[in-house]
Amino acid sequence: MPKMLTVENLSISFRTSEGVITPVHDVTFGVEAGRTLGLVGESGSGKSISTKALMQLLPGNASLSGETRMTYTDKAGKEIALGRLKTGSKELRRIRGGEIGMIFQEPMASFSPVYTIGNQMMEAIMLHRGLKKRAAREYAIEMLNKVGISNASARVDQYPHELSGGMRQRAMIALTLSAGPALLIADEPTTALDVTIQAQVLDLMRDLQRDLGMGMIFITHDLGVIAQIADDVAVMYLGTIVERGPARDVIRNPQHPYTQGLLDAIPSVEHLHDRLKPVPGDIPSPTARPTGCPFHTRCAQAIAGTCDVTAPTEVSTIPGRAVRCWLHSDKDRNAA
Amino acid sequence: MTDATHQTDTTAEEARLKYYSASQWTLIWWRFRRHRAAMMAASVLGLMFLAGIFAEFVAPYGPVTRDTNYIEGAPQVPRFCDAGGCSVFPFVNGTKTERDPVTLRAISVPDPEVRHYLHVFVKGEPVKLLGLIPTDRHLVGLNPDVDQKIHFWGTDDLGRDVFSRTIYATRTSLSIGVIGVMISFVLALIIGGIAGYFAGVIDNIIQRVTEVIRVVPIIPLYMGLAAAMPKEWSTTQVYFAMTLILGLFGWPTLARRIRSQLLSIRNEDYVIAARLAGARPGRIIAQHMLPSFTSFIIVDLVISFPYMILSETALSFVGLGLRPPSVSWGVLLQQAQSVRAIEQTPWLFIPAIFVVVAVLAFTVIGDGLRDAADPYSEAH
Amino acid sequence: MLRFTLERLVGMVITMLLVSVMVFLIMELPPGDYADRYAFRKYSGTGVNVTEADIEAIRRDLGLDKPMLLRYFDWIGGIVLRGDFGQAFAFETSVAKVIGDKVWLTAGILFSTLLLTYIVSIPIGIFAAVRRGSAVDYGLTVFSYLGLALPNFLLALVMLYFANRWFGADIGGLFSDQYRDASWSVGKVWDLIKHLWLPAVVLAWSAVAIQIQTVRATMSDELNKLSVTAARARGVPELRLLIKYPTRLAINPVVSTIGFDVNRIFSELPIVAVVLGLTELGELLLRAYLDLDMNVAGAILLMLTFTIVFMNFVSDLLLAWLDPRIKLGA
Amino acid sequence: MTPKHDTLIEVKDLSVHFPIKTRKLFRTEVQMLRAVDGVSFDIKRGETVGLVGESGSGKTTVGRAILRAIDPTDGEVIFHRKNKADIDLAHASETELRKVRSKMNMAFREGGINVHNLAGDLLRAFRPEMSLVFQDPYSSLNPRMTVRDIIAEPLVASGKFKDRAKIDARVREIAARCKLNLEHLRRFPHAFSGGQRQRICIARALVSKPKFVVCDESVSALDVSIQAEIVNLLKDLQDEMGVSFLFIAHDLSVVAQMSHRVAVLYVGKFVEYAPTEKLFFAPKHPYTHALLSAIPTADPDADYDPIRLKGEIPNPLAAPSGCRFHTRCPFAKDRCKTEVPAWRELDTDHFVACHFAEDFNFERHQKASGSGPKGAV
Repeated sequence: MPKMLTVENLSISFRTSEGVITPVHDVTFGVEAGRTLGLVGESGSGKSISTKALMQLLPGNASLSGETRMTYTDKAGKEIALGRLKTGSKELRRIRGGEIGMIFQEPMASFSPVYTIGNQMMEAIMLHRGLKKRAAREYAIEMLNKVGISNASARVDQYPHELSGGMRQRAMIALTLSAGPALLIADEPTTALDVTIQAQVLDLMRDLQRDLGMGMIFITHDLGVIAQIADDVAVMYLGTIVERGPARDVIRNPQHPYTQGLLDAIPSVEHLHDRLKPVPGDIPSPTARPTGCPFHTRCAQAIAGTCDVTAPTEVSTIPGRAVRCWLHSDKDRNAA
Repeated sequence: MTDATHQTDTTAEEARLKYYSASQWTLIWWRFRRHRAAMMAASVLGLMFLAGIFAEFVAPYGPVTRDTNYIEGAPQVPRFCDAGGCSVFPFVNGTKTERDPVTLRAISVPDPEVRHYLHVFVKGEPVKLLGLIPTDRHLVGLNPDVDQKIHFWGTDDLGRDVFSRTIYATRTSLSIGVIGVMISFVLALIIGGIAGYFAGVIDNIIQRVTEVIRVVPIIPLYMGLAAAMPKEWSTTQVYFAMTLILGLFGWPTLARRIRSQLLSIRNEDYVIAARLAGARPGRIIAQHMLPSFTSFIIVDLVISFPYMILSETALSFVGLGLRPPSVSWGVLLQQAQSVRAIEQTPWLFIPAIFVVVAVLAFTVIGDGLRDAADPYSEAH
Repeated sequence: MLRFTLERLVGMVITMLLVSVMVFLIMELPPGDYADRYAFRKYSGTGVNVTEADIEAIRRDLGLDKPMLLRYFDWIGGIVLRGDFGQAFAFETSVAKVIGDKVWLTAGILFSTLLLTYIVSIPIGIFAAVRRGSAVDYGLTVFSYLGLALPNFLLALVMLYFANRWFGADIGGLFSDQYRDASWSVGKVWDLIKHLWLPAVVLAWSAVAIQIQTVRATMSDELNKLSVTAARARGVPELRLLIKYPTRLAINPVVSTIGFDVNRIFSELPIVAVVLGLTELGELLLRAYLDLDMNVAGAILLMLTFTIVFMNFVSDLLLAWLDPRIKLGA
Repeated sequence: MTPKHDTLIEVKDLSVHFPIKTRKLFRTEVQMLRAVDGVSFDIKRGETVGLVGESGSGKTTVGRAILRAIDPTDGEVIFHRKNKADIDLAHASETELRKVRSKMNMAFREGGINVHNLAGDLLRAFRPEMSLVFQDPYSSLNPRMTVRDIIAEPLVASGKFKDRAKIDARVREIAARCKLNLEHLRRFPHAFSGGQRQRICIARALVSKPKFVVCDESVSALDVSIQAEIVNLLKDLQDEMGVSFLFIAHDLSVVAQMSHRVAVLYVGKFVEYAPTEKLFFAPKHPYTHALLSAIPTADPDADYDPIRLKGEIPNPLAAPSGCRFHTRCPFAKDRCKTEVPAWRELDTDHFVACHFAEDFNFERHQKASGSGPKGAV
């Protein structure tokens, strides 16, 4: 499968009053057309920031490192260097929404409260599909129908606060997809929803992705959701991808101690009465990023003198998989 | 990791430990300290208050002492050099009276022949420091043997020293601000506290009343009350009446803030936790609610000062506030109401600089405090 | 919307009622009563010896011997039913005559000030928020401080001084000499407009300073909202995005404080009027206070306050129209 | 599995209604929001009862009503005291509670832990016996107090401990159990991360050796790796101190780990209440079944085939007639629309509110327990 998006060596720094912090560190991943990449990590792991960088949505005090390469192949097959697009350029506006769509965690907050759902949808449709007002409205209603919103022709004139949480997220999906993106970035789209509603929305997203043949980046902290929706997975810890590969393989056979720990810590309804196995220690604050491997402060298998000194590089032990851990790269360690 | 970072490790660790066990006020102070403009404003204001408190000592002359030899005289700037050479100590030239060749009015002109050196802690008019301690020493002045007075900022049409008058006015204006703010604070605390604590019907009624007072334009309201002061009242009575007027109607904004703070803090998780821990209402208020909002209330108090000061100045300026012979910034500025005054005796505007600087200082400090008042806003 | 409007309307009437009570109390505040002052004013210096009985007669004539509550109802009844504000003793005529067309002049000053305030402060506040932390933003902050700190009467004096230097002496007041006592004509209106800018600038000064900061603060908040990021992620062009999403919400606090702005303007009016020699209600109010002509003062205070209450009502309606969430939450 | 306990708390027909005022022109219309509508269950000594439900189901309200942080509209909350008259917390007046209080003080002084009884009401006397662990460890700690003072608050506030040394000893003891050291006690909350803060909250909740603690979504805001640690800590503390928990969460898998019995709440009413294993592996209510099927498991080979429920959770202000679940239930019949299903004991300890509970067989396969690490699937 051709990669529609490749991100290489992405590092993001923020200038703050307490100095420069680097919440994303040398991140590399790719998305294949028609497949879903799950980006999983706990709060503060930098998963959300990484995807915002793709569309130049970071605040003004953020900067990308010089080695960062982000290449996107658009619907026409043209390769575009995402980091190089000029702010305010037509090309960037076409990419935003028209090529890459984004859904956020809070469906209420991602709508403007003072315009109707229809108004905001029609804006996107007119921008990206070049339709006139009347046609755009028809299309908006069609999209609302498609995401399972009943009585769409009435809903289109409602304000976001008049819909329930689940409906709002459906409407957000309809809004994002109505611009016709080839790649969808979904940033914790189901976290704020109840389980039964989450099931509906996951269902919907999986179906739409398959029907439209979109590529998708699905950000979540829930490995359960990843297992159900992602084809590939990248596990992030403190701004670094520690392990990536096909979702099934990574979950079945995790190689990085953090991935193992994360999987072990998940409570399960299938196994009662087992004692849970937490990952020891606390997540370090982003301002006090540990030296060497970021996980060494909590890793039971950390090698003193190595893991706490030098950061491991990414190695591929099994074809199609990559892991960033000294336990899997003896040669490198000796060389270092 | 570089060597430099290794070296700073221990100090960074110490700093972190210090930060961990820093209380609210320490954190606020640390953050306020970083606000350079506010720190500067605080020192300026500190000086003003000191000058006001020790007005008798700082001012070379009394507020109504006249210098008939120097009427509407220009400011005398102490200098180190004149035609006759330079000196280590500052001095002013003497003055002599001449006739204006055009208008034939008697005017004072500098006499470069005479030098009067400045002295500190000079003997002068006997005064009572803080109204209690009798002394005849003043901060600066000319040798009492010299038959001339020094007027740093000139004199007015009666020959009264503008510098001295401004210092005394500073005391009056700032004290009206302080007392006015205190009165409205106490009222606001009681009224806002009742509204926020009892909520419901009482709250509704109080809200209505507050609303009514808030819609009346404040200066015309003050004017109405000030106009009602009997003409025969003494300056002291007028002074207290003024503070009372400013205080009695200054509370609505503060009361609203206190009420909304109370209402929002009342529903904070940690206050519910205290209630569930079995704390009595008194303890909840004293231990949990008050410490959480005192810093915000202090900010509100600081930023309500300028309104008091400006109101007093405005009222006195149009003749409805303090009346001569009292001196306040507004009273002093009454003499500078016309374009003519700006052209002929611009130094009469010096009190205006005090008004502007004081209001500016309070506002800047208020801003600095506001930024510092919630040291936990960045925490998560 | 109708329900909302009616509700606010009822609220407005109640507030006005309470305000009128308060104004009446202020009118009653000065020592002695109207009869005393009337007699003193009318006969002082005339050599006529006024006795207690004379004053008592005046008191009866004017109905001042009635209890306070009744007098309040007489007063407010006269205003509401007949537009009669009572007698202005200082001028030997009715209050309505004294006030006359000053109401319209005041309205002119008020609206030109409001217009100026919003035209200046909204765009600048938005600009400052977008360019947060820039030199321009910093400069505006300093300006805002000055706006708060420089009392309007001082500003008026300074402006008057410079205006005198640059435009000649004919700048204070509301009319040039040739129109002052002329009847209304196109020329007179134009003359008025030429004179209005100075008081408008002086009165708008502090309101602009405050509103810039308000707009800047809310705009900064709005710019960080997820809905703006989401719209940006949909490829909405930046300028359009700015106007459609954050700005629409950032002007809400401005709209909601229209009443306060009017309040501030009326508060400053009497003092600015003294300096600039404006002949409108503020100046009349001050003169009435100094003369203790409480009927005139009360009438003006009532008018000013009612205007503020009414503007609050207007701002409520505007806000409800701007923000669809408000109607539901009412 | 559930050991023989005697009952600590009995909740009978508990209802909490909130008046929702909508202002109409010239009048105020009051609608009753039936947040909790006739809920009955009991909690035994040393037992954890899990309470699950989606947003708007009223689970937080149940917890707070038992603690009398909210006053119940109707029903009884009985705190069983060994050897003493039971107290109905839902109805106890201030004076009644005060009467018991003096006796309680004595009992407390004599043996402390052995005072079985009493519970959360506004009355301070009962506070030490019950407590609450909040969801958000940031907002539930007063940022202006040191950790020592925060943990000591229940002891100090109740007025039973006057001796600072004794308070300190007790605070240190519970802090140590919650893995906080002496240095931590001197700090202010801003020095701590989410997981550490939650340990402080737990220490505060347990410092007075309560018999009953409500954990209201106490681990929901935490990251998975930290969440497991807190769950383990709570279990250990239960074993050591014999405290009973009401564990409220929307995450069923955490509830499954924590609880001996689990109750499922839907729009203010219980639909099912059963021992954990029965509830998770042989649920009898279609809603429970749907909820369970909707949990995505971290097993890529498990068939994830959630029951597709129609529509959205109803607004409690306009709760459906009859069985409240009928609008979304795949098995709903006409009877469900009109007739409120009875709350009945289908099987020992297995309660359900469904007309057709007997007809359903939702059995799920339970994976072998205790054998091998379950994480390495």
